[in-house]
Amino acid sequence: MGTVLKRWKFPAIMLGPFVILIFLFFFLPVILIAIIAFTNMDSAMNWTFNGLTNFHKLVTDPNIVQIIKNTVLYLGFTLLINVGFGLALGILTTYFVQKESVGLVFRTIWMLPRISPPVVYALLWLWFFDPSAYGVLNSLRALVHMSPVDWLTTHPMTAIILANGVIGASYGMIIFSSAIKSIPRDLFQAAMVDGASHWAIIRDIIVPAVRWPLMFVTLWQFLSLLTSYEYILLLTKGGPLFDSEVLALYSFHSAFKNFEFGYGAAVSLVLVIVALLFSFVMWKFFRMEKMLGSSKIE
Amino acid sequence: MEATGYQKLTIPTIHPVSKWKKRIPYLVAYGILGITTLPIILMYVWLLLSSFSKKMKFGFIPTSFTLENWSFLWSNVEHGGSELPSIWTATWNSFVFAGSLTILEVIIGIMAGYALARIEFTGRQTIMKMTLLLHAFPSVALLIAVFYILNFMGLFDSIWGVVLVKTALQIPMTAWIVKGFFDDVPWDVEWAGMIDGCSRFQVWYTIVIPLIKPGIAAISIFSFLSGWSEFLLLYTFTVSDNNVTLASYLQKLISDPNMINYGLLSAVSLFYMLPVLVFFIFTQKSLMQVSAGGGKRV
Amino acid sequence: MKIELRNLTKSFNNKSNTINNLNLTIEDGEFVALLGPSGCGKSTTMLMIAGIYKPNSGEVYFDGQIVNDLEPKDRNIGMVFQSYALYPHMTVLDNIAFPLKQQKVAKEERYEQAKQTAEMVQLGHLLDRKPGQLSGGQQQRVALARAIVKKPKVLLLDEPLSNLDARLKIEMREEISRIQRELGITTILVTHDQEEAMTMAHRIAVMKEGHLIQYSNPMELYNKPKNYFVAQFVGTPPMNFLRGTLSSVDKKSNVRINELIIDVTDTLLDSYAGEKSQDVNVGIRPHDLKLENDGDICIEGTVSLIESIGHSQMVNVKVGNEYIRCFVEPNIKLEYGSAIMLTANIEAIHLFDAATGESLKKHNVETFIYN
Amino acid sequence: MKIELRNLTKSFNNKSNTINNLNLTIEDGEFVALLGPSGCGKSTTMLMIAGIYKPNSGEVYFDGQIVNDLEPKDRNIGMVFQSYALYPHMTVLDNIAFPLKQQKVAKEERYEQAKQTAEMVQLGHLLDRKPGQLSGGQQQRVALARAIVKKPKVLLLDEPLSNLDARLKIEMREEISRIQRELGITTILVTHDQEEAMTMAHRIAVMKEGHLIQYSNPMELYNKPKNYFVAQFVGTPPMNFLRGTLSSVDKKSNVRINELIIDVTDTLLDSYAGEKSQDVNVGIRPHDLKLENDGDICIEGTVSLIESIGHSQMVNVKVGNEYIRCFVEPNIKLEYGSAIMLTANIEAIHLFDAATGESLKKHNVETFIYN
Amino acid sequence: TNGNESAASQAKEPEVVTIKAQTAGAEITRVDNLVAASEKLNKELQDQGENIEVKVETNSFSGSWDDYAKQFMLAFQAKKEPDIYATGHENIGWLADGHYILSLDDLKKSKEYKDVVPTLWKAAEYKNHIWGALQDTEARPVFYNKDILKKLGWSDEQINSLPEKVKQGEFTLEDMTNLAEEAKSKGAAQFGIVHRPVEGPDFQALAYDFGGKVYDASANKIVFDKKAVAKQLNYYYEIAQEQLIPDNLTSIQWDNIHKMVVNGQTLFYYGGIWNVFNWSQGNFHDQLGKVDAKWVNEHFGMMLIPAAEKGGKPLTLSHPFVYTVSAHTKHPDLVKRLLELVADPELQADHAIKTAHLPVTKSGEENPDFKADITLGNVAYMSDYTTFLPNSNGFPKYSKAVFSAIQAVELGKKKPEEALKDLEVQLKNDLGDQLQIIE
Ligand SMILES: Nc1ncnc2c1ncn2[C@@H]1O[C@H](COP(=O)(O)OP(=O)(O)OP(=O)(O)O)[C@@H](O)[C@H]1O
Ligand SMILES: Nc1ncnc2c1ncn2[C@@H]1O[C@H](COP(=O)(O)OP(=O)(O)OP(=O)(O)O)[C@@H](O)[C@H]1O
Ligand SMILES: [Mg+2]
Ligand SMILES: [Mg+2]
Repeated sequence: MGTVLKRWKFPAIMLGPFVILIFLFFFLPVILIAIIAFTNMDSAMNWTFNGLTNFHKLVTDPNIVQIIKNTVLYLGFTLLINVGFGLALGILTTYFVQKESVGLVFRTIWMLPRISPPVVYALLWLWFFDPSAYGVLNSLRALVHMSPVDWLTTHPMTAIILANGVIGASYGMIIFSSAIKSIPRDLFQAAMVDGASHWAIIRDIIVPAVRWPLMFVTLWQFLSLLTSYEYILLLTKGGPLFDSEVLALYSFHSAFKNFEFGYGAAVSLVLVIVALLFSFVMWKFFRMEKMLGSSKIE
Repeated sequence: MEATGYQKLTIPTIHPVSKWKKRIPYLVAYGILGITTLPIILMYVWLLLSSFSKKMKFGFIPTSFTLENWSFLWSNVEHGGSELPSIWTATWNSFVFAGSLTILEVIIGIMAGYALARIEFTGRQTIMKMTLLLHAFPSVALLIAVFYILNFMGLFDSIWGVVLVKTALQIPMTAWIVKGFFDDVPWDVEWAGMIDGCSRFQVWYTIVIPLIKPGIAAISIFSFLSGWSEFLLLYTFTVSDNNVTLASYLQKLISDPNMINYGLLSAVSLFYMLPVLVFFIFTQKSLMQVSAGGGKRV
Repeated sequence: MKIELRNLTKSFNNKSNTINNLNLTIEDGEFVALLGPSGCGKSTTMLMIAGIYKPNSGEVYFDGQIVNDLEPKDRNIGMVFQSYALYPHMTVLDNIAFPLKQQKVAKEERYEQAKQTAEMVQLGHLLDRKPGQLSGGQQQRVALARAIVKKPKVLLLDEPLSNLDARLKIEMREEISRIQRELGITTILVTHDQEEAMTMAHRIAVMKEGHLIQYSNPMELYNKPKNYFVAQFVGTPPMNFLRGTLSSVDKKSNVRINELIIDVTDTLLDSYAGEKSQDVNVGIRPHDLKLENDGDICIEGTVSLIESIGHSQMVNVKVGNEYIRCFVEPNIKLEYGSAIMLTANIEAIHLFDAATGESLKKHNVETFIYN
Repeated sequence: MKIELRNLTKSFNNKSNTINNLNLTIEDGEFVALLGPSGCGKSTTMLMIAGIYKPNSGEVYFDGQIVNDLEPKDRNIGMVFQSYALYPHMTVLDNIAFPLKQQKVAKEERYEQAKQTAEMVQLGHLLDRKPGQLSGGQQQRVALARAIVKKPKVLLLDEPLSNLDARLKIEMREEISRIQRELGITTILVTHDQEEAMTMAHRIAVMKEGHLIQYSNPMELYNKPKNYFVAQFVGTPPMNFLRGTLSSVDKKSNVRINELIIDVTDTLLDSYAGEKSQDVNVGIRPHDLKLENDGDICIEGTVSLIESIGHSQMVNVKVGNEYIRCFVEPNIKLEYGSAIMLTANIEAIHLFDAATGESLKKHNVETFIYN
Repeated sequence: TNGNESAASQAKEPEVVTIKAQTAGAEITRVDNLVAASEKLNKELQDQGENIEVKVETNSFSGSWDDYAKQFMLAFQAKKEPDIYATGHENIGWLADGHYILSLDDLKKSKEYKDVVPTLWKAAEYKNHIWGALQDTEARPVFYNKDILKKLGWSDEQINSLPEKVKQGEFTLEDMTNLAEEAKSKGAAQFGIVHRPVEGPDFQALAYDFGGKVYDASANKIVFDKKAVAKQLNYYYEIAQEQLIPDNLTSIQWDNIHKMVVNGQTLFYYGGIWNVFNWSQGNFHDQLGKVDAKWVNEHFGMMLIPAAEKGGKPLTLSHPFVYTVSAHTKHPDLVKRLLELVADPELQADHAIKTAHLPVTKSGEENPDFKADITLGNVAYMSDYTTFLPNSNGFPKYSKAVFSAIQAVELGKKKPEEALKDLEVQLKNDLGDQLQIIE
């Protein structure tokens, strides 16, 4: 008994607050949502169970195909920018830019989008894509005598992916650059002596050393993107029509525009199932359990 | 020379390299950074200019300088027919919220991250998987459910309730990131600490934590940022009007789409960004100086 | 503090045991050296004594008390890690003062003592540096200072001097010995420098693949190795071996090495009851070989390699198809390929069963009494 | 590859130079050992040759070409870092194969060679481990294997064997020497084991506080130390010193140590033009002292400490108020406090100016020709 | 003696009853008027000898209407909701269905609400009960640009009589379209017509104009009147095809809409009278920046939405604001009295003038200050031509779906027929048995 208590005391203290918080404000709500998905809760906030009606409604929704297509596009490309470019930024600003202060300047600039209030950030992009000849992109076109284009209507997904990508890239950048900073210097030195080119150092020293954050950011950003809609809402509101509506935004629209909490919960539940599948695949793909090494203090 | 097992050497010739050739990778790196960073710089320069000018020619070139948009700093400006609250109250409230969130999140996060990285106990993997999967739930979808929990606990309309909820929503991320950093701390210093008279807990905070400063820099900037810009939760879970934060101040500026004053909005946004910028640079400067190195790692 | 290890077993995976049923007793105030090939489990044993690793089975006793479940911090141990394990974020001074801080020694006093210890390891001028700014040897000395500063009851030194130059090493050795003696600290030293082990330790434990092979005082270890492994492991340069056959004729035993026949009864063997002849390894230490031809045993060979090491020459001599090493005065001129005659005293010969490796030599039953 | 360092200076802060105007030439295929006290700048020098640190001033030449701006990866160097610097996320095999991978050696071939090299350092059975699961000595051997696997033109070894046991160390030494010789690799070795330096290196460079003090072949270094620093630094155990006065009477010079007067003209000094008497340090290596009383010089003293190191006894003798060390056969029984008479050949005596430290002894002008 | 003492202390310090009132947006007179009313109430209470003092705590929510609704839902569950919740009348449906609010049938009979513009009560009625105290209403006129008409050669007289012609049904929707086309083709204006870029009530006005029905109050069902909706879609399709409206109108920012209108780039603008207020607050005019009501009146006229057919009835749509009373309130009687007092004509007029809205009672409209207001005085008559949105909780979904269809036809992504078909599917899906389809 005593030893059991002793063994569990430390992890219990360290994990206690974490587990309690998560249980109360994350785990329980998730259970509640799963229940709500089977009700027709609406603005009156009554829990009336209606079986699978919500799910039936979802599959017969005329726009669902378009929404799913958008979701896949959005996810794939934004994730690519977030992780790929984020890593590139992290490496560029910590490995190539050797002067710490210069690296910091670049990192700071890339942080700007993230620390801007989303409305303002969206505003900046709206200006960038402005349909008039004064928009940044259009004024570039004007230089070569091309007529202005209404980017947000003609290419809503591209705009959304770019805007989200830039924000997401800064997330990756911060985490990766911190991780790269933690690599002992003598490893770089050894690699240089071993004849490693810059590319080889990146591939064989930096990437393996940041593999945990890399994997984490990929997985986390994947899930975040799957469930995020804020910038879409601000840039295109899912429009024109359903041209840039994604599942998460749809869930939001159902729950908080139409006050169909039940239906909204059902949409999220579908999202979660998709997320579950993908995370499972990635968990295996990244061989995550291997990264939970055993303790060397016994 | 031709003896046992060793194949004949190709003798490499050393070319007197110009300094330029060596610098090519760096030049390319700077080039990529510069080109990709330029649009962002432009966007924010525009934001800055528009906060200081009455009007923008072509929406881009400032025509007349004015400080009018910044007058919210020394007086309570009027917007849309009603007086806005003092910016300083809002700043203070935001600061309290973001500060307490950061402290709570960093503390709980590094506790949990350490446990997940370094302590062996059954259920470690399960916890990691669970926290990840919870993230698959769109947090908006959870609002209703979280409301029920908060209401049950009597924490509805309390800023501390929101701090707890926000912490819970973010803590998995923090713990995950931090775990990666703990993984890279050599075991031997931890051993040394224990032998030098520390308990496991003391080792954790006197020795291990200073070694993951870059990781702490990363998570604290993210939690501060998210607290600073938190809007939805505060907006949803508090009703009293005495908790105006910068985010809700900003909301007042944009809530009526008919009455957006873009000059004022730019100025307020810049003001809004400033503290995070300062916090970012401060954490980067103080925490990114890594003290790794020395000794052989185990 | 008296330390006892009883039936200690430790394995890192389920396949094999890194430490295998280890029994070792270290008396209070004793200085013991651990010797053994790389990877034999010396560091692991130390870490178990320190309480970092928990044995899979077996017990560790401190002064007769079982301490398996005692936390490292409560064991009052000082340790130099093979990897130094300095705290990278602390200055040299803070590193050294750290154990005192944990003992809640007042700040001033703590830094005072840390400074003194730093002076002792000749680091007084580097107190403000971080470990990353030190040379290898300087780092190692910080580790040493940190281990001794709190005057622990038990001192575990895992190669504490490996990166120091010869002079400094001798000085540090003397410091360690002095502190150990003055404070009566029970000390365990892992070292690969046999001279270090010999001169510093009261007893030496020789390990191999997680087993304890021999545990005795330095001279006994040197002169009376228990088996072939110890004989070939202890002593630099290592003992020379020649293969031979032991057989008994008319109650008189002899060893035959090529043409050489050495009479061994009485002098070397208690009695040899073997009927059949038996393969043996005959060992002679290089220092026991003289370049004369008037000893008990004469060995003929040809010079195959001469290396000068300052105060003498190390010569490789080909005997039959085997090589043996010996030392020759630096002023004697030898030529490659020339014939050479080496002699040795019969007492200097060691005999080991070629199959089991056990020593066959008669040893007076002496028990080492530590005082 | 011939390596030249010209006027090399390096400092880590603006206060003092870690390396100070260093000039050193290493011929193609030569094996040079760097010797010097802890923190004198050996590792820093190595890292500058490797191209990791850039000198503040001065140049590094490879085969006559200035390479200051050549990237480390283009220098074709193999290096064992004092800290090993193993790649923690790669297995032993991958660590060793890494340099080959950079040379774009095909995968199969690469692993084949890495395995062979691993066998050579006796790690064949640990290929799948990560560095964190190895013992200290095993890690060091991985570092060694990684340095030699690509058969570089230049091999930089920063204490490559410090954590290996005596036997393994000898084996590894032989491997390194063999590869070095076979492939003609220009090699620089930092070691604190003087025997290692003596037996392995063609030339030894002795450094002190970032300066090169003496650079010559091992025997010359041993026998003809240029100054007091080298004399006391080289040789284990270190040379004994007694303080004396050198003076000249009737064109005949002599050294007076306490009551002992040693006649030194002709035999030791070219000529001593000094009018006034001068303080000198008189050095005699412990191995040059014999327990007889028929040598050129007789020194009387009392036994103050006896240490057994197996093949002989190390005895501290008190002479006047100073101590000297000597070796005595193990079978001679000495008693503490008893008087003892030591003798030495006059040739074995070294004389150093007490003020400048410069050697006063006459040295035949011999130039070392490396072959 | 004890009783006396306590009575005495009570006399000194009256019992304070706090009533919380909430509104959203910048028009804080909606709650400030309640404070003013509470002063009157306190006087009345004092006169009646009741030892109660009513204190009104006010709060103005900033954010979207959806969020405003959401907050009330949650606050109500937590019993932290305001006693008086001011909101758009269309919310009455869900508020009543969810038992959030009290029915206020008595109010209709009170003297303060006697002279309410009769049609307006419809807006506060749901399931045969009155659920809200009417607070204000507004007009959503069509603005026309006088300068452009002048360029087309219209005389001042013609220009100023246009609203009257519309009122009489002489100037139809088609005429309006043609006029817009003329202005555009002659280069007098860049665009003919501009409407709001985002979803909103205005679009339903067109359905009503085409004779459509959106809601069946007796069955409490949303009506999908296919014929009318087809016409509605067709209308938007045509004005888009003929390029009378800017390209991608539905993706233009509000401030640009204002700029277009104020700078005279468009002849017609489906707006709201509060826009006059907006234009006085923001720098929309290229040269002048902010423009006041007088300027607006000189350059713009306001008219009803013309009838679809000659002689038909023109209309407008309004969106009355109501005070609703939380079902949890502890002082229903006091709250009701407060709501009666807040209908005071002066308070109404004050609010109307400050925020460019219309009062709900005749006496309010008669208020001299109100009458004197150049903009409001001109449009007060519109209350008689007004229509409302249904009070059903299914309506937001309907509105959103119709807006999407309009967007689709305007962008030319769908023909009106296609859009209609898709709309039907969508509505069936969204509304289920809440929907009633009229072929
Ligand atoms: N990064 C650094 N910053 C400041 N000083 C340094 C740094 N690295 C080394 N030094 C100092 O430079 C001197 C030379 O260091 P170096 O590592 O070359 O010594 P070394 O000869 O290799 O010693 P050792 O035998 O102990 O390894 C030392 O005094 C050391 O403290
Ligand atoms: N964490 C680990 N996981 C698996 N095997 C390990 C681990 N640590 C050590 N070992 C193995 O256990 C054996 C004993 O290691 P230990 O470090 O005790 O050796 P050692 O005697 O100190 O050797 P050295 O003289 O080289 O330092 C080695 O073979 C090593 O490879
Ligand atoms: Mg070890
Ligand atoms: Mg070094």
